[in-house]
Amino acid sequence: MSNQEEVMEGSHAVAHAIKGADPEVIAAYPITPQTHIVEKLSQFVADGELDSEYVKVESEFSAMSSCVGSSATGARTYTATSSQGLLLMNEVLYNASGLRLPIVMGVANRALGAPINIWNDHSDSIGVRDAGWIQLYAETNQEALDMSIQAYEIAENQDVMLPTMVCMDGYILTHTYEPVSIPEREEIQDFLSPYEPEHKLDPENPETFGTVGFPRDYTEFRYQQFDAMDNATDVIKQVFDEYSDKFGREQRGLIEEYRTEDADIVLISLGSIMGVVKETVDSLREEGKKIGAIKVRAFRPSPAQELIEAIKGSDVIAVLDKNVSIGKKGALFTELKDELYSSDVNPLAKNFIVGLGGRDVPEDSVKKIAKKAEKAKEHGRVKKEIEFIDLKEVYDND
Amino acid sequence: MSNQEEVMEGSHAVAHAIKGADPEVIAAYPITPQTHIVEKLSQFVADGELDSEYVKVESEFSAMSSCVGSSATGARTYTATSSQGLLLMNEVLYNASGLRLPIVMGVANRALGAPINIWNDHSDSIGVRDAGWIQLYAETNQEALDMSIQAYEIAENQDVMLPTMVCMDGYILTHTYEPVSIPEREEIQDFLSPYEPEHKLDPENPETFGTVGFPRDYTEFRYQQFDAMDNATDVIKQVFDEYSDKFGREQRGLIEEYRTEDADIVLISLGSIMGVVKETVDSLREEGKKIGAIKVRAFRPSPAQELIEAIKGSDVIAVLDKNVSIGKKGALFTELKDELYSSDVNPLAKNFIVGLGGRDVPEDSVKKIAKKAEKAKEHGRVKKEIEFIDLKEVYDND
Amino acid sequence: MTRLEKKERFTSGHRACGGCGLALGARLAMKAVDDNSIATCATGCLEVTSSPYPQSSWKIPWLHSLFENSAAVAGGVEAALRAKGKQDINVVAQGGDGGTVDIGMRSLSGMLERGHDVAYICYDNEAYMNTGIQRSGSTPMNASTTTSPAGEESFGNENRKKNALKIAAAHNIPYVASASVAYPDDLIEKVKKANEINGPTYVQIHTPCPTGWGHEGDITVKLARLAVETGLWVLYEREEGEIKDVKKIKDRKPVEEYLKPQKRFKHLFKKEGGEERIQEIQEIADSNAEKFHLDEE
Amino acid sequence: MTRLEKKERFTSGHRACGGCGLALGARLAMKAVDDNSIATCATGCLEVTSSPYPQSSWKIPWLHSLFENSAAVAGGVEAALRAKGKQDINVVAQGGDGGTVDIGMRSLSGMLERGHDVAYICYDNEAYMNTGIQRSGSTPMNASTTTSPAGEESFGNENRKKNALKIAAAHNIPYVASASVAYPDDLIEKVKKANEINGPTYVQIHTPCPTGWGHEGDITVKLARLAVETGLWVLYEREEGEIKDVKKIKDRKPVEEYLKPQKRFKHLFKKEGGEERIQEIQEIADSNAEKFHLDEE
Amino acid sequence: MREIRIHGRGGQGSVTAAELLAESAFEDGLQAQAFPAFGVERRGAPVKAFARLSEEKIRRRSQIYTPNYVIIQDPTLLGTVDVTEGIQDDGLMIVNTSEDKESVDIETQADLITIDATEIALDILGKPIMNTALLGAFSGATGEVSLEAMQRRVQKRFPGKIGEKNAEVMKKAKKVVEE
Amino acid sequence: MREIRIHGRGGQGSVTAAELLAESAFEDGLQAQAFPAFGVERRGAPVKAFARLSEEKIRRRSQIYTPNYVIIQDPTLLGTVDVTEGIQDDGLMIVNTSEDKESVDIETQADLITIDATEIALDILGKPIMNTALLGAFSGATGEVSLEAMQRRVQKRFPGKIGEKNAEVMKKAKKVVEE
Amino acid sequence: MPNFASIAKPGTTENYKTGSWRVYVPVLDKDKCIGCERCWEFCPDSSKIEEEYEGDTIFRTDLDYCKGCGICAEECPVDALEMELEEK
Amino acid sequence: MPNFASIAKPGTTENYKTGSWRVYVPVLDKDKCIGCERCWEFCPDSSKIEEEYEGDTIFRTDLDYCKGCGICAEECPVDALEMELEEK
Ligand SMILES: Cc1ncc(C[n+]2csc(CCOP(=O)(O)OP(=O)(O)O)c2C)c(N)n1
Ligand SMILES: Cc1ncc(C[n+]2csc(CCOP(=O)(O)OP(=O)(O)O)c2C)c(N)n1
Ligand code: SF4
Ligand code: SF4
Ligand code: SF4
Ligand code: SF4
Ligand code: SF4
Ligand code: SF4
Ligand SMILES: [Mg+2]
Ligand SMILES: [Mg+2]
Repeated sequence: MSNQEEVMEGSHAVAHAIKGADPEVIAAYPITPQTHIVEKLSQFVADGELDSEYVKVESEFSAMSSCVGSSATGARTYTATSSQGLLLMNEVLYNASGLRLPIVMGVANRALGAPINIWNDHSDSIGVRDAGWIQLYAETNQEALDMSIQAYEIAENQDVMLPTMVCMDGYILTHTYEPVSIPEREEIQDFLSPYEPEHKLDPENPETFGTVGFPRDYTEFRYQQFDAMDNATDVIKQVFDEYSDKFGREQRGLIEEYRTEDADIVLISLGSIMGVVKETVDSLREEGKKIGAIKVRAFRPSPAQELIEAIKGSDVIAVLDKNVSIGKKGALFTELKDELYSSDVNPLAKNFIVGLGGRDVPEDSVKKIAKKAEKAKEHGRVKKEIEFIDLKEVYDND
Repeated sequence: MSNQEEVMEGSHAVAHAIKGADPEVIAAYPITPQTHIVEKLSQFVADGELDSEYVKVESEFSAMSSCVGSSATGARTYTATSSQGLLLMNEVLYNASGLRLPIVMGVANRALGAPINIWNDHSDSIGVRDAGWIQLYAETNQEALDMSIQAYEIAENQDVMLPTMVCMDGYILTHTYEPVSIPEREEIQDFLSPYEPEHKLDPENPETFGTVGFPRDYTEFRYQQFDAMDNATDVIKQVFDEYSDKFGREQRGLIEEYRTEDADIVLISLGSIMGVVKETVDSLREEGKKIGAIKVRAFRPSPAQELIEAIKGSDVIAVLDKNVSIGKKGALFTELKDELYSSDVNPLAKNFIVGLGGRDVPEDSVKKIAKKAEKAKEHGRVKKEIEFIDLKEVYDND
Repeated sequence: MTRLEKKERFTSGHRACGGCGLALGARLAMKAVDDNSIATCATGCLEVTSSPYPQSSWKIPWLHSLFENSAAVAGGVEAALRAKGKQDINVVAQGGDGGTVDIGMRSLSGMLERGHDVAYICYDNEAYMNTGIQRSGSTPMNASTTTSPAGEESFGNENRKKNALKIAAAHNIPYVASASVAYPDDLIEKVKKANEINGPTYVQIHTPCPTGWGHEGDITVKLARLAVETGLWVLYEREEGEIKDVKKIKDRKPVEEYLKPQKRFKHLFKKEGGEERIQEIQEIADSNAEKFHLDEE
Repeated sequence: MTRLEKKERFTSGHRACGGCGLALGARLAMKAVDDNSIATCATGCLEVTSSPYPQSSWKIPWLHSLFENSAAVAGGVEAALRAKGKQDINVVAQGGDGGTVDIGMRSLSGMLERGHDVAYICYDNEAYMNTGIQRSGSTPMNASTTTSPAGEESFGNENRKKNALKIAAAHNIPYVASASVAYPDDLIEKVKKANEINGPTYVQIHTPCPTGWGHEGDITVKLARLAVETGLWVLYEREEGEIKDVKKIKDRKPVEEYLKPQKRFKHLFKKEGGEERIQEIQEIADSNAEKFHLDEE
Repeated sequence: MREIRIHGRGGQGSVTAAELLAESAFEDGLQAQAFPAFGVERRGAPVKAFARLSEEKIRRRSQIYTPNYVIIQDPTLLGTVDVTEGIQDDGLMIVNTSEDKESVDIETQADLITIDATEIALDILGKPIMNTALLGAFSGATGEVSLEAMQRRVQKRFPGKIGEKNAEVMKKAKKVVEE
Repeated sequence: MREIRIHGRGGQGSVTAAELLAESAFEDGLQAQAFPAFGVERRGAPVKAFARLSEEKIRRRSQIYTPNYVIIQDPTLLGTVDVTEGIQDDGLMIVNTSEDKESVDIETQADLITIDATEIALDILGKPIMNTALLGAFSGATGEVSLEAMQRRVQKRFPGKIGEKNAEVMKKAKKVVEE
Repeated sequence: MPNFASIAKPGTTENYKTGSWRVYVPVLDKDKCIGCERCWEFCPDSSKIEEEYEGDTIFRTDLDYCKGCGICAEECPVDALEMELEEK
Repeated sequence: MPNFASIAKPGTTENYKTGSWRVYVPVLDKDKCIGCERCWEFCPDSSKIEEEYEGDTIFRTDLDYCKGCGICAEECPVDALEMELEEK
C-alpha cells in the first residue's frame, strides 16, 4: 500500500499500522470509541493476517496488567482504550512506567463520567499526564497511524524505555473515513529497530522485577524516569524526522507551527481540532488578520522550548483546551503559562474550554475565540482569563 | 475533650474527629499508612462508640463505589485511603464528583509505585487533581482533624456539593504523636449543619441518577461543577473562620502566610513539610535574611488570588513540590506560575522536588533551597528552574 | 385472567432496539420489585437506552455509577438504608453479563461475600452489546463476536460460557436462580424470591439480543425458549446450596434449531469443520441434561 | 532419606517474621517449580519481605506489579511466552489471601476463565497481614482483626471464610487443591501437579502467621496441622471438577485446640457468649467433616 | 467543498453510504471524508451520516450544519426529523419515495428530486436496502461522483453477488434520475 | 529541644516507649512529639523510635539525626546497629545490660549509663519487656520527664494489673539509676 | 438546567415516542384475539393496551411506542396479529 | 544506580544476615539427632545445614540466617533441639 492512499476509518488505519509493527501480544478490552481498533485487530488475528497473542481480558485493569507481564517478558505489546477504561487502568499506568516498560497504547479520547458521555474530549489522557507516559496527539488519521508506528521506535529506545500513548480524538478521528497512506508491513519492520530489552523475565538470567524502593533509592528512580523523559524529547524529534524522510511525511518536531511567522494572535491546541483551527486561520488571514496556530504533537515530554520559540513575537495567545481541571483551568493553558512565565516571551494569554463531551467546535466558535483574542489585544489586557465557549443559556459567561 | 489537648497519633486524631462528625456509612479498605484511621474507626464501631455502618469492602474501587451508593441515598459518608488505593479509585472519583456527592475522604499521602514505596509524598492526591474534588492539605495533626470536620460543612453546602479530600502526610502525620485538641461530639454536631440533600435515592420521590449526558448538555454540567468549585472558595473561608472562632483556632484562608511581610524570598509548599520550612525561616530570619513562607491549605479550588497577594513584593519564590509530573515539573510550581504570569507580581521562581517516596527533608535541605533562592536573587535570574534536592551520587544535578 | 402486575416500572420510550430481550427482561423484573425499592445499574445497553438525560424509563429510584461497580454501589445503598433504619426498602443491583461476570466480578464477589441484603440481576445477552458485540466471559463457545470473529483461522469464541451461577453459588449465598424472558411467570417469581430473601441473591436472566446475535427481532422470545428447550440454558434455583426446581424438558430439541437463526453461529453451518463445532455445542447441552436431569421421561 | 529437593529458590535473608508460615509456604512451593519458571507476585508480606531493593530472595525470574493483578500479569507473561514459542516455561502466579480472594478476584476469575496455562498459588494467612492484620474475605468467622476487632458489641469477623477453592472450581478449571505448610510433601506434590497440568490451576496453601494470629512462632507448623486435624482446613484436590484425595482425619480434634493458642480468638474464651461462637466454629468443622467425609473410621 | 448529509434509520446502511461516497469520490480524484453522527442510536432509530468532498485536502472535522446535499433514505422520517435543517438554498435534496416531488411534504428553497429507491432495491436485491440506489441517484443528479467509482467500491466492499447486484442497483437508479 | 532515639527490636515496644515518653512530658507541661522509624520491619528486626521534647510548640517533623538521648532496649543490638550515630557529645546513652558501663562495647563522647532493665522487668512483670524500665531509668537519669506522669500514662494505657506493675517497674528503675 | 447532577424524573422517556422507529406494524384481528395477554407480556416496549371489544378483553397496540419488532405477532397463540409494512 | 527499573539480582537477600534478629537459638544435641530432616523441611528461613557427625547425617543451624523462631525444636521428633536465650 505504500504511499498509495486509501480512504479508511481512523481506527482501521491505526489497526493496519499496528499490524505492521507486529506486536507479539495484544491485550485489550472494548470501550467506545476505541472498539473498532481492537475489533479490526481481532479480525486480523482470526484471519491469520497477524500472528499476535490476543488476550481478551475481562477489564482494562487486566488489559494493562497483562501488558505489563508481556512487556516484562520481552514481548512487543499493544493495547488501546478510552475514557473510563483509561481511568480504570490508572494504577497500572504508573506501574508500567515505573517498571520502564515500552508498552504502546492507543487512546481514543473520550470524555469522562458522570454524567456518562461517549463523545470526544481530552480529559481522559490529560487526566493521567503525571503517570510517566509519553503522550502524542494526532490531528489526522494519517498522523494517528504514523504515530502508532513511531511510538514503538521512541518507547523502545534504550535511552527512553517509557510507555507511550498515541492519542486520537474519539469518533472525530476513529470513526471518520479519510484518505491515508499505510506503509507496507516490510517497510514498517524495516523502520522499527527490533525490540531487545536489556532486562526481561528470563529463566536464563533470573532477575527480580518490581522490588520495594526505599526512601534511600526512590527519588533516584523517579529522577531517572524524569531524565529518560528528557531524553525522549530528542528521540522523538529524531524518530519523527527519520520517519518523515522515509515515508515522505512532513511531521517533524514536538509541535507544528501554522502561519505563525508574523502572527499577532496565535491559537494553540492539540488533536483533531487543529483542522478547523487552521481553516479559521486561513479565512482570517484572508480578512487580513495576522493570525497563526500551533499544534502540540507531544504533550509529554512537554514541548516547552519549542512552544516559547514559536510564540515569540505574538501579542495574544489563545489556548483551546478540550479538558478542564475543575478548580483550576485547562491543562495545556496552565502548563504553557508556566513556561511563558520564565521566558522573555510574554503575550497576553486566554484559555478557552471547548469541545467537552463532544460539543462540536465549528469554525464559528473558533472565530469567536479569535475575536476575543483580538479584543484582548486591543485592550492590551485579558479581562476574563478562562471561558467556556458556546455555553448554553444562563450559563453563557460572555 | 474540648480544648483540652492530648498527645495522640494523627490517625487517631482524625478518627476521633470523624466519630464526632458521625457519618452514617464508612466504607474503606486498608492501605499503609491510612490503616490506623480505619482501624480506630472499626474499634469505635466494635465498641459501640460510633453507630456507623462500616462496610469492609474488598477493594478501594468498591470502597468509593459504596460511598457513591451511600451518599446518593442521602447518608453522610466517609472513607480514607492512600497511594495505590487512591489510584485504584480514580474512575470512581470522577464519578462521585460528577454526581455531586459530598463524600469526605481522608488521604494519608504516600508515594506511588513502581517501585512500590509506602512512604510519604504527594504524587497520589496531586495525581487526581483533575477529578473534581476539593483538596485540603494539613500541616499538623490538629489541622488534619479540624479539616476532617470542616470538610463536611464545606462539601455538603448546597452551593458546593462536591466531594472533599483531606490530605495528610503519611507517617509524618498519621503515625506521629503530638498534642491535639479534639472537640466534643456535641460541639462537632453543633458546628455541622445536618446533611439534607435536595436529591437522593428515595422511593417517595423516585429520581434517576447518573443519566447519559449528551453533547447537548455535558459542557453545562461540567461548567456547573466548575462554578461550584468557585463557590467553594468562599465557603471554605467562611467555614474556616467559623470553626476558628468557635474552637479557638487560627486556621483561616486557603493559604497561610508566615513572616512574608517584607520577605524577599518566599518558600511555598503544602503539608507537614511546612513545619521545618517555618523553622528554617525563623533561623534564617535570625541570620538577618528577609525570608518568609506560604502554606497552601487548599489546592482545589486553586488559591490563585490569595497566593498572588501574598507573594507580592518578593524577589524570589521557591516552590517545594513533593510530587513531579514526569516530563514536566512539580504541580504546585506549574500551577502557581500560571497565576503569576497573568498577574503583575513577578518574582523569580524556582522549583524544588523534595521528599519523594519518604526522602527526609531536614532543615539542612530547606536551607540549601533557601540558599539557591538567594543565589537566584543575587544573579537576578534562575539558572536551573527545576531541581531534585538531595539527589545521590551521579544524579546530583547541582 | 390477567396474571402479571400491570404497573410498569420500566416504561416505554426507552431506546433499546426493537425486539430487545434485555428491555423485556428489565420490564418483567421490574414487575417483581415493588415501589419501595432502589435499583442500581451498570453501564451497558440497559443503562444507555433507559436514561438519556433529561429522560428516564425508571419509575423506582435508580442509580447508574459505572460499568464495574453495580454490586458495590448497591452495597453502599443498602448500608445507608440500614444506617437509616429503612431495611424495608429493597435493593436491586443490575448489570449486563459483561458488567457482571467479567469487569464486575470483584465487586459482585465482594458484595455476595459480605452478605449485603441485595438482589443482583444479571441480564445475560452473552456479549458486550452496548459497545458493539464484543466477546464477554458469558459468550458461548464458537459464537462469532467482533473481538472473537469467525475467520480463516477461527471459529469464533474459544472458551466455554463462564458459569456465573455456579460462581455466585460458591459464595454460599442463600439463593441463586436462572431465568429466561421466555418464561415471564417463572422470571418474576424468581426475582420476587430473590428480593424477599434476606441476604445476597443472584438471578441471571437469559435475554436474546437481535442486534448482537443477528436474528430478527420477532423471534427474541422464541430463541430464549429454544435455549431452554435445547438444554443450553437450564432454568433452576439453588436454595442454600441445593439445586431445586429444575425446569424439565419434554422433547429436548437439537441445538441446531437454536443456532441456525443466529448470525453469530452462521459460520458453523458454512465453514468446514463447523459440524464438529455444532457437535461440541450439542455435547454441552447433553452434559447439562445429564447434570440437571433435564429430560422428562 | 532426603526427600525434598535441596535447592532453595526462595532464599534466606528475607525479612519475614520469625516463624512465618507464609515464608515457609513459599519456600516449599518453590521446591515444586523448576528453574525453567517465571513467577509473579501480588503485593503483600511475601513481596515486601522478599524484594527489598537491591536485594531479592527469588532465584527464578520474578515480577511484582501490583496488589490486585498477579493473575492478569501472569496471563500476560504466559501470552508472551506463547508468542515466543516458549510454552515449556512454567508460569506461577502468587498472591496472599487478600490479593487473591478479595481485591484480586476479578483478575483471577478472568485468568481462569480464559484458560491461561498458569498455576495460581494463594498463600492464605487469613487476613491482610502486610498492612497490619485487617480482615479479608478469607478471615475465619469470629476472628478478631484490626478492622473486625472484638469489642463491646463485636465478636470479631462476622462473615464465614470465603470459599475461594470452590469459587475457583466453579470456573471449570482442570485442577484445584488445598494444601498446608504442615504437610510439605503433599504441598509440593500439589504445586507440581498444578504446574504440570495444562491450563489454569489453583492451589491455596494454609499458612499460619504468628504476628497476625497472635501465636508464638514455634507453633506455626503445629497450628497448621491442628487446622487440618480439627477439620477446619480440609486437604483435598479437585480434578476436572471431581473431589479427590481428601486427607482423612483419624481422631478429629475439637476446634478449641486450634483456637486456644491464638490471640485472634482470645475473646471467645473470655467474653460472655464466646462459647456459642466456639460452637459455631465447631459446627463449621463438623459440616466440613460431613461434606468431605473427613472422619476416618 | 461540498457537504452531504444522509438521513436514515439504524440498520439501513446510511453510514456505509457515506463511506462509499467518500471512497468513490477519492477514486475520482477528489479529497473526501465520511463520518456518522456519533450517537447511541439503536436499530430503527433515526440516524444521520455525513460526507465532505473537495478538491483540496479536507481539514475541517466539525459537524455539518449547512449541507449542499441531503439524502433521505426513508420517507417515514419526514414526519419525525427536520431533514431540511441547514440545507443550502442552492442545494439539492434527494428523497426516497414512491411519490412525486410535488406531493412530498418538504418545504425548502433547495432543489428536490424523488426516486423510488425502495422499488429498485426490492426489484434487484429483493430487500429494502436502499442506500446504494440513493448513491446511484446522487451520482446521476449531481455528477459529483462517477458511477464507475461507486460500482468499484461497492464491489470491493461486498465481493461476489451482493456487490454486483448493488452495482446494478446504482446504475439503475442513476438512469432513473437522469431520465 | 531535646531529641531522643530508642533502639529495640520489633515486638519490644520501642514505639510505645516513645509515645509514653511524649505523653508524659506533655503532662509535665512540655511540648512533645513521638514517631516510629517508618519502616517495613518485622518482629525481631532492629527498629527505632523517636521523641522530641521542647518548651515550645514542635513544628519540626523531619527525622532525628543528632539525638540528645539514646536508649538501647536490647544489648544484642550493639553488634548490629550503629547506636551511637549522631549522638551529641554532651548527650546521654542509656543501655539495658547486665554489665557495667565500662564493659559495654560502645565508643562515644556522650555520657553512658547502664541498667539491667531485663532483670527488673523479669522480676516484676515476669516477662522480658523492658521498655517501661528504661523509661523509669530515663526519668531518673535525665529528669526530663517526671516519674509520676509516666506512671499515670502507663496506667492509662494499660488499665489494671499490667499498668500497675509497669508503674512499679518504672519506679524501681528510676531508683536504681538514681542510686 | 433543571439540576446540577444530571438527575432525571421517573418514567419520562414516555415523552419520546419510539413509534416513529417502526417500519412494520402489528395489525390485530380483533375477532381472533382471545385477550390472553401474551402479546402484552412479551412486548419489550410495553406497547399493548387492554381494551374492551364487543364485551371481550383484547389487547391493541400502543402506536406511540410500538417499534414493530414483531414479537407479539410471533407469540400470539391464535395468530391474531399480523406484521405489515406501515404506511405513514 | 545499577539499573533504571529497580531490578534486583536473584537470591541476594542472602547478603542480609537475619541471624541478628534472633533472641533464642536452637541448640542441637548431636547425639540425639537422627538426621530426619524435619527441622530443615519446616524452617521458614532455610537455616539448617546438613552435616556429617560421627558418620551420621545431622542438621545443624545456620546461624547467619536463623531467626530463632523455634519451629525446628517444636517439630523435631526426638527432641534433639532446645531453644535457649542466646548470649551474643
Ligand atoms: C471501565 C469501562 N470499560 C469499558 C466500558 C465500555 N462499556 C460500556 S458498556 C460495555 C459493554 C456492556 O456489556 P454488558 O455488561 O454485557 O451489557 P450489555 O450492553 O451487553 O447489555 C462496555 C464494554 C466502560 N463503560 N467502562
Ligand atoms: C490497591 C491497593 N490497595 C491496598 C494496598 C495495600 N496493601 C498492600 S499488601 C495488603 C494486604 C495483603 O494481604 P494479603 O493479600 O492477604 O497478603 P499478606 O500480606 O497477608 O500475606 C494491602 C491491603 C495496595 N498495595 N494496593
Ligand atoms: S444491542 Fe441488543 S441488548 Fe442492546 S438494545 Fe439492542 S437488542 Fe437490546
Ligand atoms: S506478618 Fe505474618 S505473614 Fe507477614 S511476615 Fe510476619 S508472620 Fe509472615
Ligand atoms: S396474544 Fe394474541 S390473543 Fe393474546 S391478547 Fe395478544 S393478540 Fe390477543
Ligand atoms: S411489535 Fe413489538 S413493540 Fe410492537 S407491540 Fe408487538 S411486541 Fe410490542
Ligand atoms: S528434626 Fe531433629 S532429629 Fe530430625 S534432623 Fe532435625 S534435629 Fe535432627
Ligand atoms: S529456630 Fe526457626 S529459623 Fe532457626 S533454624 Fe529453627 S526453624 Fe529455622
Ligand atoms: Mg451483554
Ligand atoms: Mg493474607
